[in-house]
Amino acid sequence: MYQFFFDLTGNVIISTLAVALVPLICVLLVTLFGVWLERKVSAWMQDRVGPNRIGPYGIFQCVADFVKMLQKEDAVSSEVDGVLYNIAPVLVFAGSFAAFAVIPFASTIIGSQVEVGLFYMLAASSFVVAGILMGGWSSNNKYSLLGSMRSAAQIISYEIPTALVVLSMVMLMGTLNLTQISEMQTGNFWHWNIFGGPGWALSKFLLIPFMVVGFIIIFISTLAEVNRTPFDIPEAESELVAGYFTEYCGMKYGMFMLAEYGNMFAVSLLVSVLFFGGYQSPVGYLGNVLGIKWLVSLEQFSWFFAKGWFFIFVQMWLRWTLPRLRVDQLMTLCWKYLIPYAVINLVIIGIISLL
Amino acid sequence: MLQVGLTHFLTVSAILFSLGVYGVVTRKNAVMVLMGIELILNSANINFIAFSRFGNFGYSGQIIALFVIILASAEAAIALAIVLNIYKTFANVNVDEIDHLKD
Amino acid sequence: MNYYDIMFYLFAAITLVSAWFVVTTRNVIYSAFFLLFTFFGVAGIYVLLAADFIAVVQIMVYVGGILILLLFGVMLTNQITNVDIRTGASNLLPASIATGILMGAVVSVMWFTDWKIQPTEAPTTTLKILGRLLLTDYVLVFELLGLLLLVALIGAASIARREKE
Amino acid sequence: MQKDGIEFMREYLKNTWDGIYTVLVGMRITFKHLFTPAVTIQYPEVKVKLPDRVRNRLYVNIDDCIGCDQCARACPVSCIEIDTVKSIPGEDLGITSNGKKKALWVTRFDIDIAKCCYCQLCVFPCPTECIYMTDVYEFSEYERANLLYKFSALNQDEAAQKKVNYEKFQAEKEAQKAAAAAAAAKPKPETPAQPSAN
Repeated sequence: MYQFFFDLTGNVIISTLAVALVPLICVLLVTLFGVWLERKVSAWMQDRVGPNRIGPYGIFQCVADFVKMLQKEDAVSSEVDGVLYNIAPVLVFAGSFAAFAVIPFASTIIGSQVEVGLFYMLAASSFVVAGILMGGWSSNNKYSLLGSMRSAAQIISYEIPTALVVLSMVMLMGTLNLTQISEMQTGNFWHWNIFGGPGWALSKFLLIPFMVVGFIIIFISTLAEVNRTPFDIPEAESELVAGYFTEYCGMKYGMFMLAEYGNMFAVSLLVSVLFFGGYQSPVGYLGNVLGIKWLVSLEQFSWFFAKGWFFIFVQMWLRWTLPRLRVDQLMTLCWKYLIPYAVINLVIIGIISLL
Repeated sequence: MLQVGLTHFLTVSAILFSLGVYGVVTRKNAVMVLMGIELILNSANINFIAFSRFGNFGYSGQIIALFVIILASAEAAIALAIVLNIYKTFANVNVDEIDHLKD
Repeated sequence: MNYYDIMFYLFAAITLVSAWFVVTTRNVIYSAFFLLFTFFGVAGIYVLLAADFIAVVQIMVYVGGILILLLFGVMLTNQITNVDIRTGASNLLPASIATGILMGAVVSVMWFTDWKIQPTEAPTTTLKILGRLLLTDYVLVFELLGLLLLVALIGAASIARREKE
Repeated sequence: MQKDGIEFMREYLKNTWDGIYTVLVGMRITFKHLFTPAVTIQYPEVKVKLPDRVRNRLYVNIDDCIGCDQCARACPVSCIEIDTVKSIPGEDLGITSNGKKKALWVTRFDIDIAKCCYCQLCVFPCPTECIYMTDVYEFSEYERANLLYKFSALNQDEAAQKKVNYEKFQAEKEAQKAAAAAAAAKPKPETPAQPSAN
């Protein structure tokens, strides 16, 4: 995509900015639509109607929310630590946005084709942790500080099962490049990794149960990494007001929201790249049949978005199904259940991939 | 001289090293001393990688840098555990006040 | 000056300025957060040295691990809620003279030595090369470091653990 | 008590299975509710039918009001204020719907509905049943002054006019009285003298 813009404009800076704009717009749209969907899904699951005032089905509620957030007064407590308080939301948003640089939205739409893509995505999330700690500490509010400490402890704990599952997938695929991982799962949906990957060898059928286990582990641990219910103790409303962003309002709060939904979308896309073929269509492309090249990219883009939205929907679905975990239950789940299963899964997948 | 070459990377590393030493020497708080040590380790890493890039030694420099990072993480974990223990015993972590071995 | 040089000066500036603040500000928390930018700048320098894997490891381990550990260390060893966490510095003048001399010596060595530069073609990725090296030439060190990490984990946990009443 | 390995493993696997299974059960239940129609009522469009005898906004049928002030006296929060002016004999104020003759001009009948506590105590003493509670419950306002309801049929000028009329009438009456008194007083000293004179 960079090459395309470079050919178009011939300027390094303009084409870099253009490439960076695509994920930025994606994150903004995802946040806008995600806030609306969150409210709608929660309403439907509680037999309510949800926002329905603005536009059909209240779809423009998100625009109204956004406008409201933009024009809100930026009330800052006099006791906050000025510099860090202002940097923190930017850092959190930058961390979640940086992950989008390597996500392939289609075979041609990708910010950067780095070879260490998968690893880079895990690394980018560490900026989020630092930003959360910064925001929690600089707010000078004990609820914020508690929330940020909980959040940091939770994120770095759950990074381990995530990394173990990613490791097992990398071992199987032999690459960290997200585009290559997606390309390997091309064809129909039984080539997806959750169904054992391409080919019809014996190992494909042996892999399926362990792939499912891996998928469940990574889904749970990424859910915890983005602080969603049932793992939302960092921002538990009933205990900590709003956790690390209690003291924030206006657009700074909006940055935290953007980062949260951006993270949700990023981990959904990560899961779909690893297990559900990334941007690959489950049935084949209309563009290939008709011989129109750009239609393939468009289809891939839509399939990828559909998969991402499906996982976001599952996250919301879980939110309204499960109550919040206690801190000890959270750590028990991570260290006593997910990590042992992930290690065993890693070993077994390693053995199978040797076959 | 503005064309970036090996010397520039080495200079950055040298300045970083000196800053790290300065931090280790002047700071009283044990955690701050640790931060100085991290700076020194980073500057060493820049050197390793710069030589591996500009010299013809293959990629051993990067491997050593990787090992240094691993060692740094182990060192940080142990050192912070010790600092925590010191804090429990002395109720402060100023390195110049913790100067007795017993009692 | 091409883009490579501009990026180098940018990252070098980020690294050195934030490192300067790390060692001079009196607030421990500020130091820790400036350390974040130092690590980020160093990672950028690694990228410019065509060490993509090391750069990502740098961010993952330093920012995601060590920095968070340091912050937890700061927050657990200071009563942050009611006492301001400033810290004293000692021997400022002798230290600055000594490190100034040290810096002058080291920088002049770096600057005036006639390095034998044989730049090779920068690879697109060092991933495969590093992986191969780790499991062939350096496999013993690799295994030992794994063991060392395990020992460090257990040791840190047992040192920091509260004694049973 | 130390559990042995097999038992521990069994419990561990059972916990795992329970965890996954119960989550799936919960997810099935919430998924069913995803398609359950909403039970909430869309308030501005659809309204719940109010029961009879609801107590909401007060209304005064000023045509029937005789200005007896009983409602104002019954009000526990003093939200009703009534001023009246007596009519002068020539004026016909009409009669109320239940046949009572009105004798007072009601120059002011203000209800501060912001103060009203909806107790309905003002309704019972009214002899003509002209004050009652309606079922209107949506009467929020942007200005607090708009919640002061003025029911008097007379505007300020008319009320002032009535007052002036009454005062004039009163003054006339006073004058008449004074004249009559004067007329009566004038012969008075003579009265005892008259018989004596006569």
